[in-house]
This record gives sequence, C-alpha cells and structure tokens, in this order.
Amino acid sequence: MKLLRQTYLLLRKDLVLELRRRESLLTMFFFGTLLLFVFHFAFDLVPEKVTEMTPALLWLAFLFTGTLGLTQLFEAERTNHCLDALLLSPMDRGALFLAKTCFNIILMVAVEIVVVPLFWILFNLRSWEAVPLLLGVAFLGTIGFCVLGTLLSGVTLKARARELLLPLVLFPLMVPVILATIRCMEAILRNGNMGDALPWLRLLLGFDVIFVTVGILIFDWTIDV
Amino acid sequence: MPSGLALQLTARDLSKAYGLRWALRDLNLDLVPGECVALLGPNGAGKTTLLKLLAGLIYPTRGDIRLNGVQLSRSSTELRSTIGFLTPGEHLYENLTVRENLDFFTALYNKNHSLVAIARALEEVELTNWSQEYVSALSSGMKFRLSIAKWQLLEVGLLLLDEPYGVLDGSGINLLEAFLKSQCEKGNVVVIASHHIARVLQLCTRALILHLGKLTFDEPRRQPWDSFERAFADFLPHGGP
Amino acid sequence: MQATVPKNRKGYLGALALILVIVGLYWGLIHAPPDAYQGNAQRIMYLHIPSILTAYLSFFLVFVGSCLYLWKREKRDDILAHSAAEIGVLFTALTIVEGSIWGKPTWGVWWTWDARLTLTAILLLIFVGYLMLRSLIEEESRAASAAAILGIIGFLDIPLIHMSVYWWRTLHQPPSILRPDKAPWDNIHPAMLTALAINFVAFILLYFYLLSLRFRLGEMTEEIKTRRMDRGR
Amino acid sequence: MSSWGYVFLAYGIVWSTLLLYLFSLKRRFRRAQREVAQLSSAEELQKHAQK
Repeated sequence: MKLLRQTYLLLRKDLVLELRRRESLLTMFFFGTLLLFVFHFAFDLVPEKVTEMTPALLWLAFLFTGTLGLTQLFEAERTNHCLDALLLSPMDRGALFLAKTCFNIILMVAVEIVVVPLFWILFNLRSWEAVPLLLGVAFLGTIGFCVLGTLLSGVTLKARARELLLPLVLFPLMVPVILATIRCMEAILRNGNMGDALPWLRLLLGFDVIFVTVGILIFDWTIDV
Repeated sequence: MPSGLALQLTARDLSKAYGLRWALRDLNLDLVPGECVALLGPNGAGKTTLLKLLAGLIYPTRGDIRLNGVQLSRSSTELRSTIGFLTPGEHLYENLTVRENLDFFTALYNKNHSLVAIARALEEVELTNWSQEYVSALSSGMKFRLSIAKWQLLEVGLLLLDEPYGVLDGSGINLLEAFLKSQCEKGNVVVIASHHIARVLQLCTRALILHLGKLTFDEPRRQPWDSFERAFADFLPHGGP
Repeated sequence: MQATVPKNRKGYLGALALILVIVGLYWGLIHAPPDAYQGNAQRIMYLHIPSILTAYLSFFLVFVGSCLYLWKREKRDDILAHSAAEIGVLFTALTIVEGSIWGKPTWGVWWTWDARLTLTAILLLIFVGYLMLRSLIEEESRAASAAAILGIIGFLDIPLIHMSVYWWRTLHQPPSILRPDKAPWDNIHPAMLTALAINFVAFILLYFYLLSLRFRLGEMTEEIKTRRMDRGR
Repeated sequence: MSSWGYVFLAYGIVWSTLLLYLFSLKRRFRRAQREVAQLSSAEELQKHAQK
C-alpha cells in the first residue's frame, strides 16, 4: 500500500542518515546511562527500596532520553529546506508521521535494550527473568510516547524556544502512559507477571491505538501551514 | 495522471497575506503547455510567494489554483507528482551521497528509473564521477546541476525556478538553458523568477512583472518589445534588456 | 463577521448572570444548612463543582472551535477556541485554588493528591501549554492551526487522563467519608441541592457572558488588523 | 481560622479574580472600540479626499 511503501522509504532514509552521523543514538545512549548514575547518587537507594523504585527510575530515564530524540527529529529536514522538498512531493503526510515515529521508537528501544540490563548490573538486582517482559511493557510505553511526541514535535516545529516548549506541552499529555507503564512494570517486578495490572495494560494499548490513528489523520494539518 | 501529459494551470484572484502585509493581491494567471514564463520584478514584489503558491507549499488566503481543472489543495498528493520547484542548493540531503539523493527522490515520486537512466542523467550534468560523494562536499554550482538531473528524472509537468542564475558558471548556464528548452519542447510549463533579465528574456515565451504583489505586466514575447521596456523602465534606473 | 450577540442581548446576559450569582450567594452562604460533618467549610462546594464543570465546558468548546477551524479555516472558529481556552484556564486555576482552600479545613493540608485536584492541575498544565504555544508562534495562521491540533489532542487525552488518575488514586488512598469530592447528590439536604443548582446556572451564564465579551473582543482585534492591512496597501 | 474564614477566603479569591478579569476585558474592549472608531473615521477622511 502506498502509505507503507513511502513510510519505509522515509524511514530507511532517516536510518541511513542516523547510522552515518550517529548523532542522536550516541547522545541518547550516554544520556540514558548518565541519568542512571544521577538517579543513583540522587536517591542513594538502600537495596530493598531499589526494586520498588526501579520502574519509576527506568521510565523517567527513558522519557527524558526520548525527549532528546524528539527535539532532533526534524533536524535532517531543516537544512536545505528538505521539509519543503518532502511537502512538495506526492508524499502522504501520514507516511512522514509514521516514519518519524518509528525512527524515534527504534532509537529509544536501542537505548532501552542497553540501559535495562546495565541497570540490573549497576543495582545488582536478582530478578533477571523479569527483564524481557519489562522491555515489552517499556516498548508499549515508548510507542505511546513517540506517537504523541512526533505529533507535538510537528506542532512546535515553527515555534520559538521549540526545545523548551515541546516537553512543556508533551509531558502533561503523557500522564496516562507514565502511570500505566510504571504500574505494569511494578506488577511484573513484584510477581513476575502482569497480574492485577491488566487494566493498565489495556489503557496503554488504547492510548497507542487512539493516537496512532489521530496522528495519521491529523498530521496533514500539523506539518502543512 | 502521467506527468508528461499537457498541464493547464489557471489561477483566479489569487491573494496571500502574511500577518499585516499583503504579499500578493488578486492575481489572475493562465499557463498553457509548452510555455516558458519569465517572472520579473523588484525584491519583495511577491515572486517567491507566487512560486510557493503555484508549488502548493503554501495556501492562498483568497482565490485558488487549478491544474487541469483540479484544485490544488492540501489533500491533492497525486497532483504534486507533476509539480517541481528548483532553487539553487535546496531540496537535497547534505549527508546523503549524490546517488542516494537521486534514488530517494525517484522512489518517492514513484518513478522506477533503471540504473542506466540515472547514470545517463548524471552524465548529462557531468556529475558521473561524483556520484558516491556526499552532497555537502559539492560546490553550489554542482549542487545546482544535481538538482537539474533530479528534476529531469522526476519528469514534472510544471517546473518552477527561483533565481537559478545566481550560482552558475558559463557551462552551467548552457546546461540549464538546454534543459529548460527541452522541457518546453516536451510540452511542460516552466516559470523562472530571476533578476538576470537579459538571459531570461531570450529564453522565455512570455514575461510577467510583479510589483508590490500586483501583476502589472503580462504579455507574450515579440521582437520589438517596446511595451515591455516601458513597463520595466520605471523599476530599474538603467532599465531596458 | 457580524453574526455575534448584539450589544443589548449581551447586556441582558450580563445582568441575568449577576442576579443569579447574587441569589446563588444568598442560597450558598445563608439559606442552605451547614454540612453535618464539615460544617460551613462545605459551602465552598457551591463554588467548586460549578467551576469544574465550567472548565470542562470551556475545554469542550476549545475542541469544537479547533475542529471547525481545521475543517473550514475560518478565523471566527479560531477566535472561539482562543477565547474559550483563555477563560477555561482562568476557571481551572480558580478551581484548584478553591479545592486547596476546601482541603485545608477538611484534611488539614493545603494540597493533597486527591484525584479531582490532580486532574484539574493536569488540565491547567495542558491548556497553559496551549496558550504558550499560541504565543510562541509568530505567523498568525500557523499559530492557529498548531493550537487547533493541540486543542484536539488535549481534549482527546482528557478521558484517558481521567481514568489513569482515578485508578491511580483508588490504588493508594482508600475512599474516606470526609472526601470533598464525595458525589454531592446522594444523601444531601434538598436546600443544598437547590443552592448547588442555582450556583451552577449562575456560573454557566457568567461563563457565556465572559465568553461572548472575549469573543467580540477577538473579532474586533481581527477587524482592526484587516482594516489596517487594507489601509496599508 | 474558623470554617467561615475559609469560606470567605475561597469566595473572596474567586469573585475578586472574576471581577478583575471582567474589568480587564472591559478595558481591552473599550480600547478596541476606540481603535475601530479611529480607523473608520480615517477611512471616511480618505474617501472624502479621493472624491
């Protein structure tokens, strides 16, 4: 279908650009690990409390790292007015939205896959078997974050103080994702499976589905003047 | 709508305002296939605004633009495959190589050109041995030649150019004019906004003069063109082609 | 663009709103009996419930205005969204102030992470972001469409925020009898109910009066802009 | 502070801010009206000048 073909095209272009310059990936990765150390010193956690605080610490680190990625999202399009080149072409605006969202998801997942095991080692946690399920929930949360983040990064593209405005506008809207992801992660850490956090998981899935569809429909007005 | 098809463009009382200023007011324009139109006028007359409106990059505050009767609007993605916008040094990804840029845009415009076709296009603009270089390594003249190759491959029905002559050397200018002539012969419409009146007048079949957002002159070219000289004289102190 | 409330009808709306506010004050402060548990502090409810509902109403209007603007691109709808957002932020801020003042006598603290207060705070943040976004984009039409998108996203997100905050709340804080956000109409004295009803209608009328004034102001600034543009030709 | 104190505090803050907002709206409203009048009179002048 045309939408998917164009999304693949744009995504491949973004990935080639990123692998060639490796700006966002490296900065996001080091920022993620930096946050772990900062949290460790800031909270000075006694071992028992660590497992209880892990979801919040992890998810906050991912959220701020993701925001870094979002502010860089349309950088490639900024030089030589390449955004105009894309708007000029018979490109479906929804494809640009999907490509940019997937791009930021890939970056964040790459960071998460490295940061979570690192977190386990640094805080020498025992529950290694929970890590895969944890990454799965983090993935769902990342989708919600990137979908809304890409939408709002398009909205604030032409605003002054864009980097400050984006988090200010984005974070209040992220409350459902933040609460849902952290509750699910806690449930996984406590008793190994989703258990009583199932309604939170449904909320997270609902959030993702709603805003992916809204994004594809509405991105047209976001990016065009 | 295959791009080679003859393209009829009509603009009816086209107006565009930026905040408190009218950049363009009540402009009526009809372009027929094969026309090569020179868009002249002092800075800030609204030339770039008109080009962006025709390209569908910005939308009019009043009035509309129709391509073959179909209105150019936000949702007309199909229509956009027939519109090209060529500005020196723009619409190219700096960190992609010359080849990757061409591959990306030809795929985006759904043009499945063979490798041979792309190689031939590069050869025509003498960029063959630069094809693996990054665009950022190219000089502005070479970037412009790459844009020519790009739009040649994308086969658009309407080609808009904004100040093309600024960056070109001798051979570049011949290349550009040969390219534009071939586009007009193929029945495409070309609109060039420029300050190089001498060169652009020889090329064009029709001249438009924009002043303070209003179309003050619109006539096909003919040899003793005294009406053009009169109209253009009051803009430039030295006046005349 | 003259399809607005003519001058005199706005005057009636203002006068009617004023009368109802005074009657509401009388009922709320004097006529209705004090609450069995909270005593007179409970009278703040006659402010709190109406202003929350007015805030929700204004965010709904922002949503409607935003959708209409994106669809038909008419300046009028953008002015409606902007006016509704401005007044909505004002009412939300007031709601939070009332909520915390009401919390002091009932729970002894100015701020508790009670579900409704948190939700109102998040709404305030979203729509302060809305007004900030609008002020930080220079170009008129871009600011309008960016704000419209945020207006729509913000409104669509409210039910999700609502659910997540309430689940989060019921998880941590078992429902206590003294909670100010106990549904007011289950075992309530009829006089209180009427007081609440009067105040509610008073708030709605006041809201629409302010909205029509702000809307008219928005239209006039727009008119001044277009006139100055034409004259500047 | 007695419970009545809180009630008056809440009512006081709410109604004073609303009144303040109403006055600021009225002030902006009057300033806009004056500008419109000024512009329309300037336009009349222009029309007379052209006639």
